[in-house]
Amino acid sequence: MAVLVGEDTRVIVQGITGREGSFHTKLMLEYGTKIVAGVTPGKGGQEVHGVPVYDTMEEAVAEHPEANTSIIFVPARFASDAVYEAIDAGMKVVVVITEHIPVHETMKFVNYAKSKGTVIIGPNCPGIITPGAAKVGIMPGHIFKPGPVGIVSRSGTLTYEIAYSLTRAGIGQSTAIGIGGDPIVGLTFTEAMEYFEKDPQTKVLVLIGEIGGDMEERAAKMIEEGRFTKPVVAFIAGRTAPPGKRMGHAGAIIMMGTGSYQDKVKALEKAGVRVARIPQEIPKLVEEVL
Amino acid sequence: MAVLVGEDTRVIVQGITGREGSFHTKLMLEYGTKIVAGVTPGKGGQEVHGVPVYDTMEEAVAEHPEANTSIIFVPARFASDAVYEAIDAGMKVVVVITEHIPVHETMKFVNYAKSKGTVIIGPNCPGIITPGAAKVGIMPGHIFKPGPVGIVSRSGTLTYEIAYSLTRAGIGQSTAIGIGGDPIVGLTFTEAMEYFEKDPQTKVLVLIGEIGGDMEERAAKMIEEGRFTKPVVAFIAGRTAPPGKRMGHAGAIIMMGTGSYQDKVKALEKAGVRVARIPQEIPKLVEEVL
Amino acid sequence: MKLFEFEAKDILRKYGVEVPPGVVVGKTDDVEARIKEAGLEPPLVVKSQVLVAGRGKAGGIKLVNSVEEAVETAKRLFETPIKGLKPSYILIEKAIPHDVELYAAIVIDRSERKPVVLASRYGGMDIEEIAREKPESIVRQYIDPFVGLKGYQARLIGKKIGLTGKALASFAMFLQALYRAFVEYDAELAESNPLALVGDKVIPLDARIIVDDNALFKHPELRTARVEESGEYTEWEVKARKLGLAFVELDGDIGVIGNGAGLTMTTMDLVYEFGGRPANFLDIGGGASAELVKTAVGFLMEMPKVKKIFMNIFGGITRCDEVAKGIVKAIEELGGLKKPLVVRLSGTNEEEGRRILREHGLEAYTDPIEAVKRVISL
Amino acid sequence: MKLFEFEAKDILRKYGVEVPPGVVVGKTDDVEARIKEAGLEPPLVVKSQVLVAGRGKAGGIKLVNSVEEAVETAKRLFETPIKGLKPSYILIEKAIPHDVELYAAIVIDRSERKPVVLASRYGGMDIEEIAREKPESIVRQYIDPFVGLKGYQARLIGKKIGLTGKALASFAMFLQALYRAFVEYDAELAESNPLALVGDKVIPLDARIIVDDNALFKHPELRTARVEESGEYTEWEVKARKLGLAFVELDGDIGVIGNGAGLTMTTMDLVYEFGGRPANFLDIGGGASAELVKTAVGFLMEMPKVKKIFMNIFGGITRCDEVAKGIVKAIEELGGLKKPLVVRLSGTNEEEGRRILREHGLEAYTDPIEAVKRVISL
Repeated sequence: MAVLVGEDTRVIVQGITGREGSFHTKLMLEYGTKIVAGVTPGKGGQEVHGVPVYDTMEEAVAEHPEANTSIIFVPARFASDAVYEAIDAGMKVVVVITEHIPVHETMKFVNYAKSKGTVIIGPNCPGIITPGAAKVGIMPGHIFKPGPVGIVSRSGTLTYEIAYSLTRAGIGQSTAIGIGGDPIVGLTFTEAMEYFEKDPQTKVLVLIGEIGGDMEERAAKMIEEGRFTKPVVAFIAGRTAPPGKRMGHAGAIIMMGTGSYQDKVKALEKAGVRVARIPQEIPKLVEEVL
Repeated sequence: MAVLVGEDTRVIVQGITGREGSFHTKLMLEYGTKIVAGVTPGKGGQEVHGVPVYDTMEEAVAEHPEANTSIIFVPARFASDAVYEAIDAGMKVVVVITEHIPVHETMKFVNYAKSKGTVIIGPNCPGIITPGAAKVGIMPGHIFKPGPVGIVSRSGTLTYEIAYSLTRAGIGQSTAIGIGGDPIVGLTFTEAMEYFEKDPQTKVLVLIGEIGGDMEERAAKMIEEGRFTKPVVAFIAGRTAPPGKRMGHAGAIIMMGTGSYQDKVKALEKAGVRVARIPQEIPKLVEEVL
Repeated sequence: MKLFEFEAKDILRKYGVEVPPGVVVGKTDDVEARIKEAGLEPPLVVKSQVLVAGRGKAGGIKLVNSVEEAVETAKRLFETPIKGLKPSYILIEKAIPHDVELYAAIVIDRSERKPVVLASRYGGMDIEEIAREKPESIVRQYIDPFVGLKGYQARLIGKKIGLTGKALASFAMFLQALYRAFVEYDAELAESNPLALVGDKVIPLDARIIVDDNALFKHPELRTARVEESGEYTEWEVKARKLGLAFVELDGDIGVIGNGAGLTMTTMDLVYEFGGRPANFLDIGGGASAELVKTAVGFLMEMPKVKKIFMNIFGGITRCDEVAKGIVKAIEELGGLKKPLVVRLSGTNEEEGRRILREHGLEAYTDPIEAVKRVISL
Repeated sequence: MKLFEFEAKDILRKYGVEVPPGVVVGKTDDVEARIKEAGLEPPLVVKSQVLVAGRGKAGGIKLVNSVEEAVETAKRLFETPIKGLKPSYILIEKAIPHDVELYAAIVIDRSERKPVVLASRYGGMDIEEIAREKPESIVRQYIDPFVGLKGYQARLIGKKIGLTGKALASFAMFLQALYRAFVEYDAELAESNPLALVGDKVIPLDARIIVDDNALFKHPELRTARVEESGEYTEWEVKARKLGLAFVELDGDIGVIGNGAGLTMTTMDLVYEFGGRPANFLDIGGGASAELVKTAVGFLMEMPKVKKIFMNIFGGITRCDEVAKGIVKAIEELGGLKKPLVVRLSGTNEEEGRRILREHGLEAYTDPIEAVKRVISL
């Protein structure tokens, strides 16, 4: 068992002929992910690492009706269009790697996806991995191993950092989801937590947050209200970031009086979550609750 | 029993303070329709024929939570806004009397209503009446009487003509719905027929069509496929109208090779429907199948 | 309201579509100077700007090989009526050599209640002909009106009509511009036929946009004297439109007035059924004022081909007393009944309406069959 | 990107909003002539055009009673730094007497993933203050992004903040214009505070629009030299933005480079945790090229306050070999390491990255804790 992707995942790579799309198709295949097709408009008929390429999702799905998941490496200006195409082609999970998508566009396709029952992961995210079963993303596969810890994270590289420290400590992961660093994302902490709550393999959840927004506070509320019942360990990036400054393209910014490090830690601790001061403390905290 | 409106109908009149809104509120009240509130922005606090007026639907519904139906007499430029307000306020049935609403606006609010589970009747329609129970429209009430005949019609005045001829022949009606004459309407023939199919009171359906569009052909198909099982009698207006000319504001026009009188009659007769040559033949045809 | 070809092309050009270089000339223009000003080199196409279908077959489009020939042809076309009326404008365009003629249109689908894109590899003929001769060639794509036409859908449509590579990209961009015109101009129809495939790109050789009359208030720039210029309406239809009447001229002699398109059409049907010939369709619509009724009655009284008038009213939102008042006003203004008038009144405020008419010596019928028989017998 | 007050007001004016009559002056303008040209009569408000919050309290807004006083005040404000930087523009507006100051804003709600309209009867203060002091006064209305802000919603919001009659209608129209600006300019925030109630109508005394940087390509007219003029960034932040670097200046001495905002912030946190002080935040983002890495390293090497550099990379879409190549390029271009550089490399193509660095005499760390301790000890 796992969350959202697993043994049954069959992937279409949108933007497969691009530099990143092609490179990560290779890495995903090496990891064992079942990629059934790729799509790049105008490049239909080619192959990329043995994966057949189609011009449109409609054609790809017609030839590979078992496809249920797509991953998008399309440049920002065309990425939203690719998301609608994936949703309309009936994908259940769409992972949007692309960064710099205008937030109004994301807001719209996320609402559209919800109305169609599609789960969007991202944009501007590393993707999702169920170690040993399927990697639908750009994370280095070798730093993960199967096990009982679910990870949900707003930060890509911090996910790697923490997953790697867990793996080195001998603690494996059920599924790790990088939800993306943009102001609007398709899958929020609390939505991801609903999946982890139901997953029997997941025994502990590691929540990796950042300053800005109120997703961590909402996660804390969910735990406090008993809607998430498994032990949670957290790390929040940005303890020393100055307020009012935008940290990075992604827009980690403390605005409108909410989203400070202190608020988030306070809310999480009140809900019984143990919050690590540095990422390297996570394995120890996880061991204590496993 | 009846279709869409009946004893349980509680009406809010949007645009109640206008000339038509106020006049027809009076006639609906006289008919016995239970009107619980009216809405006109900026006129909250007044009364119209004893009906309390509110500035917004939200306020009207807060004071009258039993309201489930609205009827709109708002001028064309503001009518779409009123429709969204009615849908968002949770109305189950919204009757749009207003004519001259731009068709792109209608197309959008009809799709929006569908996503929210609201039934729109109209626009540019006479409304709906369940004789003896509720009149939510502008039809003269005295020409109807309760009975076994359902009426669904694209034309307002033809509905009156035919209902009146039925009533004079001693044949009453279950519910009469004027679906409106615009190119896009909220409730189509086939959708209305689904309600009539389920209504035990309705024994026969009178279908009043017009040239243009393909709603009559779709109704014929529904009957032929056995999805509507009650006897149907029809009249189609425009037998002698020249093709390619737009007959009236509403746009009864034969376009794109579909929607001619002959096509419609042929499709209906093929499905076993008896088609009257003039409206005055309808009572006789109904008697034959009752 | 139908836009002229040149107006539709101007809109598409504004949205980034490459259209054939051309110039629009009026009757009094120096056509030669205008052609030279515009830098147009022969061969040229001279196109009568009328709003009726089948313009090409009726001789309204001519290919010419010199500027002089273009000038002559324009002069001739200005004097050539197409289905009854002469053009006010002529469009002279560079002829675009091409191999393939595509078809592309966006209309509102009444059943799905969504925009639908129609496209075919086989343009040049009208859509009915395509539908008849190559029904499998018509690609249909429904569009969510809130989401709009997505790029991927435009490409999918292009692919399905056999385009690839750059031609496909050009077609997809064209469709998106056409969709934009469809939305921003509240169009009932936005169409290009033929849409030429010229090497790697598509160029609309013709373009049609029909704007929803109910949305004209959003587009004040479109309110022109088009009604007279269009070639779409007869002289009396033009007059009626200026008076705000929903009027269609027919070839009989019995003037028909009804309220509601359905009832008015049925009134025509009844006239035919009992052996008469309607001179027109005139729908006073819902909730007509006495003023509008007066205008309608007065209009038919003045129209020479109308020998007698049949007015068939079933009141709903229309009130019979208002109708009666309008009839009385018309009679008073005209100084008496110029032509026989038979009125049928039923519905809202019927009694009051009858009373008003009776006071002025007119007896209204209740039964439309009796009324129609009466008018035919007159 | 934050727009200047006068730019935001220009947009609202374009959408039909009445804004106070005013004129924007630059440093070299003849202020008196410009005021007279614009026909502005005292009393006037002279407003420093900087993009930092709390401009009023910092002395950037002055009410004056004569044109001379306005000229003097403008001169003085051009020389008055607000939170560190002097304005490039000054807006001089007619003072608008008013009794009530409202608050209205549209932002994107991260949790609902929809636009939300915020409004309050108690404008003038910042939204945090309103939230603290009159939390019940803030009205929130979520908007379906496909449907947009409907007129009825705008009226409902106005009603809930206590408006009625014509004032309510004026407010509703203002909100719809603000929403249009929010959508058409891809705004993260569109706000007016205070929004004055003047008799029966609302007039925005201030206006703020923040455009999504990711959507700037849609608005080429907004690509100005704003970065330097804004007063929002330090000298080195301006330089960094021109180089395309996501950089924030801090007050320590250890240069920090990371990939991804989360890891880079965590790297800062680690530096603090082990007793150091970061000089900056510099995120090379995902999939950085060797060229970008070279630029980033070179940039910190040149920045005087940076005494040593800590680079913390965990490769994913970013490849360690590209990073290593970039570091090597920077060293080569600078003719050797000017400042101590500690590199931590993990993840995609880690071994290849290490090999490249080793060839150039640099040993990369695997453990970030060891690396941070090392850099602090240098």
